[in-house]
Amino acid sequence: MTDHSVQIKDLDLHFGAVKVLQNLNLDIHDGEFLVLLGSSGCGKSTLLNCIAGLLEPTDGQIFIKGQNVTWKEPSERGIGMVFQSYALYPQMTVEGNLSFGLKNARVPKDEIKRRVDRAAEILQIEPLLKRKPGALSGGQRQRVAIGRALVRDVDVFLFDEPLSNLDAKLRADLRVELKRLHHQLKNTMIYVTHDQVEAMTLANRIAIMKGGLIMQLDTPDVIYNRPVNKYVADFIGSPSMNFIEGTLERGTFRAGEFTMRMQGYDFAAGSAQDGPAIAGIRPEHIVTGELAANMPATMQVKAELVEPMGSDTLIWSRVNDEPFRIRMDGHLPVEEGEILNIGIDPARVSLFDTSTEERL
Amino acid sequence: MAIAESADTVAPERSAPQKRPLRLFRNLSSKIALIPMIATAVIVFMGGTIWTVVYSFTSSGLLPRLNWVGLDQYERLWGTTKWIISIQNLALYGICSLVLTLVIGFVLAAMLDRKIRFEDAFRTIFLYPFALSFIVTGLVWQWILNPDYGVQGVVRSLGWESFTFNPLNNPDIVMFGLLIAGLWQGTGLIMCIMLAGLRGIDDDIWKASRVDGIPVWKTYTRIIIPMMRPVFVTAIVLIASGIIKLYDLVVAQTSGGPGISSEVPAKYVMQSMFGGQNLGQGFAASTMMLLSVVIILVPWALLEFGGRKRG
Amino acid sequence: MADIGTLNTMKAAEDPVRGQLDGPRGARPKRNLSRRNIMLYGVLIVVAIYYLLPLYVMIVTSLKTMPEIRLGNVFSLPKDITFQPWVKAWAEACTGVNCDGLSRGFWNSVRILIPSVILSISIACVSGYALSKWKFKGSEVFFTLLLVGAFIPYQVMLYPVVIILRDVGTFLTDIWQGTCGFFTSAEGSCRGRVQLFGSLSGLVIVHSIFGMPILVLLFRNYFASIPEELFKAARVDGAGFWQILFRIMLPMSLPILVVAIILQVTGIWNDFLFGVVYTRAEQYPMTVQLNNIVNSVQGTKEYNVNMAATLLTGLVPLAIYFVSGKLFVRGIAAGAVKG
Amino acid sequence: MKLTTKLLAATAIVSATSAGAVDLEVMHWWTSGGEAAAVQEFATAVNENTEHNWIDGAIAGGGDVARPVMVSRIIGGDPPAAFQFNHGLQAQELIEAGLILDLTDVAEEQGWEDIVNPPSLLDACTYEGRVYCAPVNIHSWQWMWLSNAAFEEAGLEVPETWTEFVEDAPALREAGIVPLAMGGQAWQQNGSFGVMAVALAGLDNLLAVNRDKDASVVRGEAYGQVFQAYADAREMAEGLDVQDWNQATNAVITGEAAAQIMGDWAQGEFAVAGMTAGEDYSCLPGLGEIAILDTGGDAFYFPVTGDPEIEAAQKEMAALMLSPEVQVAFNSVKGSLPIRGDVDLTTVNDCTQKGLDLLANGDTMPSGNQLLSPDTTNQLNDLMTEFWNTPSMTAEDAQERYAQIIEQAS
Repeated sequence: MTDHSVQIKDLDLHFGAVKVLQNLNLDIHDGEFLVLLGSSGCGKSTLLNCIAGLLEPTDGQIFIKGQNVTWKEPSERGIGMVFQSYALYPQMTVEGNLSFGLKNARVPKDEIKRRVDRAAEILQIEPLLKRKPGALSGGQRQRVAIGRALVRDVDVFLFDEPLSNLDAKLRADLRVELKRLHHQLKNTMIYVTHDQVEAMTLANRIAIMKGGLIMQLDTPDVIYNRPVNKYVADFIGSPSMNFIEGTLERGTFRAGEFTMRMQGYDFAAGSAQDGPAIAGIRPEHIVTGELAANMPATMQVKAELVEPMGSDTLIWSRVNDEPFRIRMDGHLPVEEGEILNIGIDPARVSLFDTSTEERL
Repeated sequence: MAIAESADTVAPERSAPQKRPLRLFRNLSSKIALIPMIATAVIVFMGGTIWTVVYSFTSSGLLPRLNWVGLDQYERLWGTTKWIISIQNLALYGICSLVLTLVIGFVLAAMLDRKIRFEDAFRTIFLYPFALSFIVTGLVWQWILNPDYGVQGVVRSLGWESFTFNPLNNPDIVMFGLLIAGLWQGTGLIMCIMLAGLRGIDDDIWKASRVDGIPVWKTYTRIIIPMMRPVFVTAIVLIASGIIKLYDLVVAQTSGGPGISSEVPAKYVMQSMFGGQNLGQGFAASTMMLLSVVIILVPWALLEFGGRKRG
Repeated sequence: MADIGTLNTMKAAEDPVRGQLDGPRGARPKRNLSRRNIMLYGVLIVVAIYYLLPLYVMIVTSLKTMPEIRLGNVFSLPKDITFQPWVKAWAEACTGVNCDGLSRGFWNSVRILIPSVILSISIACVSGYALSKWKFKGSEVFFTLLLVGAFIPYQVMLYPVVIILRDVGTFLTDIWQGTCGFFTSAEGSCRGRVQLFGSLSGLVIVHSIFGMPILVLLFRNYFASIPEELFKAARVDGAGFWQILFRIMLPMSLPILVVAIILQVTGIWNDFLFGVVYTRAEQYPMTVQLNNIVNSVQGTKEYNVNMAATLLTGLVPLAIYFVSGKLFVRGIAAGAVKG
Repeated sequence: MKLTTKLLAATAIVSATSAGAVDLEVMHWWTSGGEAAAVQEFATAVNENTEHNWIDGAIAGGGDVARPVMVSRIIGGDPPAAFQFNHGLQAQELIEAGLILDLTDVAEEQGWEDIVNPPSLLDACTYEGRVYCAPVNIHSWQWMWLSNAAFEEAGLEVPETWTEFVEDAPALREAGIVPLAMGGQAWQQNGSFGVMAVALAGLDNLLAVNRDKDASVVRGEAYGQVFQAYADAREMAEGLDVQDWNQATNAVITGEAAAQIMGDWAQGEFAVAGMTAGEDYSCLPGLGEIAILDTGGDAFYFPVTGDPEIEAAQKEMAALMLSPEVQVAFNSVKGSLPIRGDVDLTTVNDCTQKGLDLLANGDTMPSGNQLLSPDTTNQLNDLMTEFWNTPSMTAEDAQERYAQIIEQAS
């Protein structure tokens, strides 16, 4: 059981008639970086608060390090938490913020000093120790907030959208630092975000949540390449996946004039079943130019809008009157109005059942 | 977050004009709009104050007249037992009222903030006395504290014959009789202000302190209260301005009695001006009151509003 | 919530095979009568009784007859309920020669209240806005001066304000008489005097003056908390001082307006001193009559009439409190607490 | 400019004078039952006998509440047509400042000099030979009111003098009766002292102190006895917690207390309670020790308005207030004595008759208001109420501080 850092069993949380979390099970390994990803209202922060003990579940159990902590106070659970709004104590210095909890727990003075110094060193906030949060920048504040979790010397860190109040550049920087921190500390980290880039880059595993349920829990790679349903497929990836509605007949996907033999596609059920289906094609998996003709499935689309982004170019077109996005190499010139030949590898496509939206 | 931020906003800078317009006309609308306020501040409050101070050096009786008598009025003022007692009473009442109003107001607000049932009902109950005037407050508490019909009488009629609670007729504790009524009237507003302040505190702070394992009371005293500094400033301004003006309640409840044991400075002023028809004496007493206000208030105001830098 | 918690623990106990992971599940069991709750509600209820006691005393006393008041204690319920004190307080009690109770003062109070509240809040709102968003050199000094004014006992300012009103009135009369001849040809139409002292307009001005310190403080703090970006954006769009105020700031000010209205209605409605000093007998507000009823003594005080009169006078502000108590807290949260 | 002036005109009252009947706003602090009924007599007289209207500006709470309002109105240039003051030194400054209407021509026309009795009342209205106020009644302080029932209950005869009363006090205590009723207000305590001073130290000593401001008399033996007696009175009054004078009177009416030192206005309370002088209660003018009454009272002043029509109406009103019918009607209701020696009150009880006799004999003295400035009175009020309420304060302390205040007084 030592491999299990945080376990959640049959967790339910209702606010009156509203079911925020439903029969949720989650098993987080020791040292794992788990990201809870979802749009707002999906219950990801609620779940995190339940793990932290800030919210009481209606039913179910929570274990941390094999101990049932369902009824324990947050401070007794062996967790540290970082908040979106930093939640620093504004009237105390950085040092005060870091040490306040420890002083309360009657940790010996030299031990406090050791831990504060270590956290400050790790986070490179030593020069800031005597300042108050009001005099810090957003990034510095967030480091202090992380430091406050760090000094607690706990096994599990909880992050509640820690980077969303920062600007893009800083967010990228801190993201890397967080990853480095995880490598260095090797603690279990549970991280809530709505930003898929953060999720993809940081996570060992991602749990995609919707409506209080976990849609898919897997490594970023699997989530990206083999989304279990249309929601996950749509949610992950930028620009988002193209969906073409059609039918699957004897291993061939048809949508209007477009046909695609699902050669090499790894069906979830083992083999193909006929019926209406949706094909999900990632814009970056579409092959253009001369190589397109070599692909098993091809079609022609008209470039309606071209968005050059430097490294790559995004092309907007239409397939069956639905918007269709293609991402191609930035140095290939494309004119608006140009007809493009594109090729698709069925092995990299995701097929979903039209009615259940589950992966086929 | 807004709480931590300084309220100071830098005056909007015009993009450097080629020819700087005359200083007086910059922000002209603002200056025009502030004329009523400036007129009030300068003509009424400052002018009235200066007028009062000037006439405190005269022997004005029923009408203000410029018969200079130097510091005579002040000498007499400080030689008068009633004035000394008034100041002592105000100090006693002021300290008790300030501390108790803040403490009770905050504790009640904190209790209402603990996600309790019937919050609306409790809040309305605590706030309604503020809708009533001091005259009414004084009257009803005089009635309740009446030794024959009120609390003392009722307790005695229940069989506890020796029970004594007669603050309004006991010079030693009469100020506490006033305090009971004053707190009843004033704590509700302060509670509302505190409650509003508590509601303005980021939920994450509470969560952070729970994760840190800080006990609730310590979270209040060490984190929440320091964060509510602006709230306390507003509250203290309100309470203190009420304390200095304490008059109606005393008149309605005790008329300064028994004897002169519940006299207060504002009443001394009124009594001198209109009872004794000695405006000069009243103005001298007013001047002393104003002086103490200025001594306390100006350094604070400069710090609060004048200073550029604030954490 | 608590019930579910206990239910769940029972379920877990009944069904131990449910999972290998036993122990606490669901919400922590809470008893409604936990020690903490007993303390909390106990204190709240005791305090609520202290706050309600005077209201209770006022109501029961106002419904008792005088003999009963003399016999019983202030807390006992009335034996024979009588509404005579209310009738007397409203329509019959004598204040001097006039024996029509509080009713004559009620409408005077309304006439004083409405323009005073409107004017004082308008001035304070504009001033607070100018002080927070359009600062200029010295504006803070004036503001500090104004705040000192909040600490001056009204009584001290009685005579200075009388003199100011008199002189301003005379000054305006001079202007009026000096200039009106240019504009009107009608003979004798310029004889009138502008009279501020002893008139309703004078009283309205006085209420505005003395309400100003606290109100300006509230509005200033409130407007300061409105994001600077909004203001800047409007400036960039070419909006001026008044446009920003009316189009952007005012529509956002409902909470603080509620607070200002409540404070002013209470203050002005309960005012006695200004009402009696700065108006004439025909315009005396209700509080003057209340004072006359309460302070006029003959024989034993008519406590029941006093209490009825007190309650009647307090009805208007009380009604406003009961109706808008919730908005009040919200408004204070918006305005008073951000410095 | 036009717009602004129009606005100003719209917001402020622009008063234009109109001819004919005048509204006369009269400010006073007579609001309790009997007082208000008495004022009603004035109002009726004005409304019926003249074409003018009486606008009542009653402000309860006594002179301290009403006076700032009146003075403010005068300073502010919007004076009432008439206002009530105690005659004496209170209005002197207003007269000096030329704010009060000169009534000399009315006084001469009506022959006030001949009819006002005692003449000192008119003197109090006269400043530098001109008459400025219309005295309307006489009130005197020097009375003690006793409850016959209380003495009966204690098995005692109703005393005839203060000295006897003091001897009876222990017996009253034993019977569970508070010997002396005293309200909690300063003016009652100082007023009672004044009564005891003239009764126990004599008129000469009192005048030496109050009129000549001779502090050595205060420090003297005669006054020392008064302070001692007052300290005894303090003990006699223990056990009754009331504020207003009429609550104290009520204690005498109910027999809870045996006696009260209070001016003749207290008699109105006995009358309202349906008690008969001589049977249910007794009265001792001059505490039974000395046959003298002071002649305080109320007067009306008429501010200068600059409007001849109002002025004429004011003078009409002044004359009316002193007319015999109005005097009788007013004073019968108010319970005070008329200022005219030539009228008879309709009903006169024992006590009122005693008072009238004293007046007729000329056993009068000037009232405190006529001798002491309000400022000094105010200081003495404070001192005496402090003395009364501070059991630890000795008679000697009070005596010395009293002397100091008299020394300062001018």
